[in-house]
Amino acid sequence: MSYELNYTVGSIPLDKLKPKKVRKNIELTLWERLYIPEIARGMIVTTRHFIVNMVGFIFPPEGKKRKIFTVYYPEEKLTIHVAYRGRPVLVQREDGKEKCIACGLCERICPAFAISIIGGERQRGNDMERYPVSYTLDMSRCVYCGLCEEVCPYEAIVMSNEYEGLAEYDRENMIYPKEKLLVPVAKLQKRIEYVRKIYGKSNYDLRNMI
Amino acid sequence: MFYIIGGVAVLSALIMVTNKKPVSAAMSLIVVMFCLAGIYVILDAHLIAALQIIVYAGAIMVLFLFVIMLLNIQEKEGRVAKHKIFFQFTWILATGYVFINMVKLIGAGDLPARMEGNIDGFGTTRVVAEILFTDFLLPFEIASILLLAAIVGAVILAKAKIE
Amino acid sequence: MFAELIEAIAKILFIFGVNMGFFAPILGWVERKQSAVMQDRIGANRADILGFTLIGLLHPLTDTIKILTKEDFIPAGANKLFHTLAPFISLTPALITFAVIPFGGQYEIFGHRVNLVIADLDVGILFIFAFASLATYGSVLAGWSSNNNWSFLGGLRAAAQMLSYEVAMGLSIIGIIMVYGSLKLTEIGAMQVDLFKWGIFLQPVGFILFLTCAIAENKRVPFDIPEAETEIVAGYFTEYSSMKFIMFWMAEFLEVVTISGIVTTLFLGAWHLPFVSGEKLLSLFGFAGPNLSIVLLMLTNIATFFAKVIFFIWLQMTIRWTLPRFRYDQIMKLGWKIILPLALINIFITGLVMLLK
Amino acid sequence: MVPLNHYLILSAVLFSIGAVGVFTRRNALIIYMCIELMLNAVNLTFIAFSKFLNNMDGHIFTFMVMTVAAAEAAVGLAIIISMFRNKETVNVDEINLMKG
Repeated sequence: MSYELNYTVGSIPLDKLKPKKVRKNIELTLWERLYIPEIARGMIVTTRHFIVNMVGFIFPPEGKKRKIFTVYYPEEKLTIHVAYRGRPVLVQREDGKEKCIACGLCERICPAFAISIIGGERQRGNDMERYPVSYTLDMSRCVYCGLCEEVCPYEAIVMSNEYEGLAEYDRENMIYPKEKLLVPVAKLQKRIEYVRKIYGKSNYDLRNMI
Repeated sequence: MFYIIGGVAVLSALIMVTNKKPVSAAMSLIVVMFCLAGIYVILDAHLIAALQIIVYAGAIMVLFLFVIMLLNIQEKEGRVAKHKIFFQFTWILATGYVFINMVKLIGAGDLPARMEGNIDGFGTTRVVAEILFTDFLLPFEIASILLLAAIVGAVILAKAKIE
Repeated sequence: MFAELIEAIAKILFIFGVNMGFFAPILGWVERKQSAVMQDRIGANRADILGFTLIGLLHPLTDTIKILTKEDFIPAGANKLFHTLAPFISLTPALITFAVIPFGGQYEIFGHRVNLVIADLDVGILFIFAFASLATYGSVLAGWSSNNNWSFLGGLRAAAQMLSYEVAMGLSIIGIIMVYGSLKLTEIGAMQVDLFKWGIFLQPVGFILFLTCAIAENKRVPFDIPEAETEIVAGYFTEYSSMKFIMFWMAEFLEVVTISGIVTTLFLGAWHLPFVSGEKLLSLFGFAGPNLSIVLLMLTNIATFFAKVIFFIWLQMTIRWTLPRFRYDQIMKLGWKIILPLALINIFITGLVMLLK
Repeated sequence: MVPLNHYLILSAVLFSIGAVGVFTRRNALIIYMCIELMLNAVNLTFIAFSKFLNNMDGHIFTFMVMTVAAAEAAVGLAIIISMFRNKETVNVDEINLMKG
């Protein structure tokens, strides 16, 4: 199963986009080499923005929002795209247990050595299953690369869209135990689907086959 | 006022001569230049005082500092050879002798008493310029040629690459 | 004698208060806010007292408190004396140069003659150049004494750049001196009564050259290679913190004000309003009696002067936020190969025109 | 009012200090600085005489001396730079060859 991303630039899809002509080895015309007129032109542009925004500050136009890109962060928040790699979290099954089987792949791949797992076994129905007795993620080391998510065969660890409250004054608080990492699967459904698409994981999700 | 400035000038000059670090020496020389500019102001030579700061403190000494920093001279002056110490001592004695004679001359010579009254606008730009561009026009032009020669010489000297 | 003393103290206090109390803190705010407005942003507006943010005007205050309570740090291996001295050397010229810039004409108030300049020197412009050249030492020494490679590079660049542009700046101003025939800034200001006697109309080339050189002397963008933060951290003041850092910062902003003052005095008609002469204003203020009308005229002139200064500050800020930084070789090329010959040609043509007149 | 001889003595002191520096120091840069100091001392004499004789010629001489000093500094520093390039030192004792 392949997945096609439909990128767009503005409203034009990528394949319809014509390459813009780039001037390489620029030879300036005499007018441009005088430099002063070009400086004046640049300053006219900035001054125009200045004046337009200045008027906008003093008499804010009604209805139409000003052309200002600043987001007042704590009050306003940007909608996070599903591709955003926030805090890595463990997926919690519907029955409240973790999906992780403590295979240790994420521990192995982690470039920052942030993950450490102690595995164990427990009863599930009639079968035994592996589970992490402890799963600690050192958030002071995590580099948000997303390799753990990519390597995980069971979709047990995914990158959430949380990006707040990760800074601490104490390093001890930044070591996250399993309980702190677990997030119900319902909340992560979008990301899991996205991960399936980009890594083609749906092919070998053993849990779904069984 | 004169004595304060003069004292500071002499002190800084001594620091300059005795200091090991070139940068400190340059900075004390700048202080000397400043003091001299102050003395020029006392002597009503405002234009020369301004030029003193612009040319000496502003241009020449910055050039010195630039060169000191560019070459980054960290090495300390090594010990002087024995025979050279003797030479140096002789030189200091000779200079002292000359200095004593100068002071004697200054004390003995009948120096002109201070002239009464000043010429109109003594030391102002206008008066200096009038004399410079009438009586001293030829030296002025020669000085400009000298400067040109110095520019060319400096460029050629500094541009020469090691073979 | 007593009246003169009071006058002198009042003038010094006025200039000092305007510079240190108004311009130095407010320019930090202006720079942040103006750049924000120019770039479709909002800019600093979070510092508040009881919920009043005053469009970010409290930020200079909070910045000052924050910087002053920081540790004053002298790096290991630094030359302590020069490291401490350098910010003072930087700040002093910026403060002193304003002494010779007239911010108003001469007035007879209550039988007392008021000359609105702190020191009416015969060598006014040369005085400015003398102290502008001293500002070089501040940055060079700061760079050298910090015992840091970035600082050192910044100091070297500052020395080379400021030395080069001093020459060009001196030559670019000669034209205007020739036209007005005086070095005295009060005389030059008094001569620009008529709009068409303003320096900018008599010496347009000199104006552009001088403004360029002055900005280069001040080491601001596009000539900020001594402190290019993308290349050498912060250049010559990398190793500075606390009070000393704020002194470099203040020196830069005060120099912006000083440059605006000089340009206003030399090229933009000093304290004169265009089209409205002093006599006309005086007759306009006639209702207030002979003495008060002169006071009103004086205040108008001071306001005019500072309005022009503020315009030039705005212009310099606009330049600073519009242009990208020059490369080192480009700066040297511009200084020696373009501005210097242009200034010489300007002098030559000025002399020719004056001779033929 | 300060009499003329005090100016002259100050000038003599500075000149002597400069001379001692030229003779004893071996860093070429400092020797140049000492020469500048001597020139300055002479300038002071010129200006002092100019003031006391009420004659502006001293100013002109000072002007010329400054020109010469500037020229000398430019050429001298260029020489020092090329010297340093070739011999890696600015110690005048170690530069004892007329060529190279």
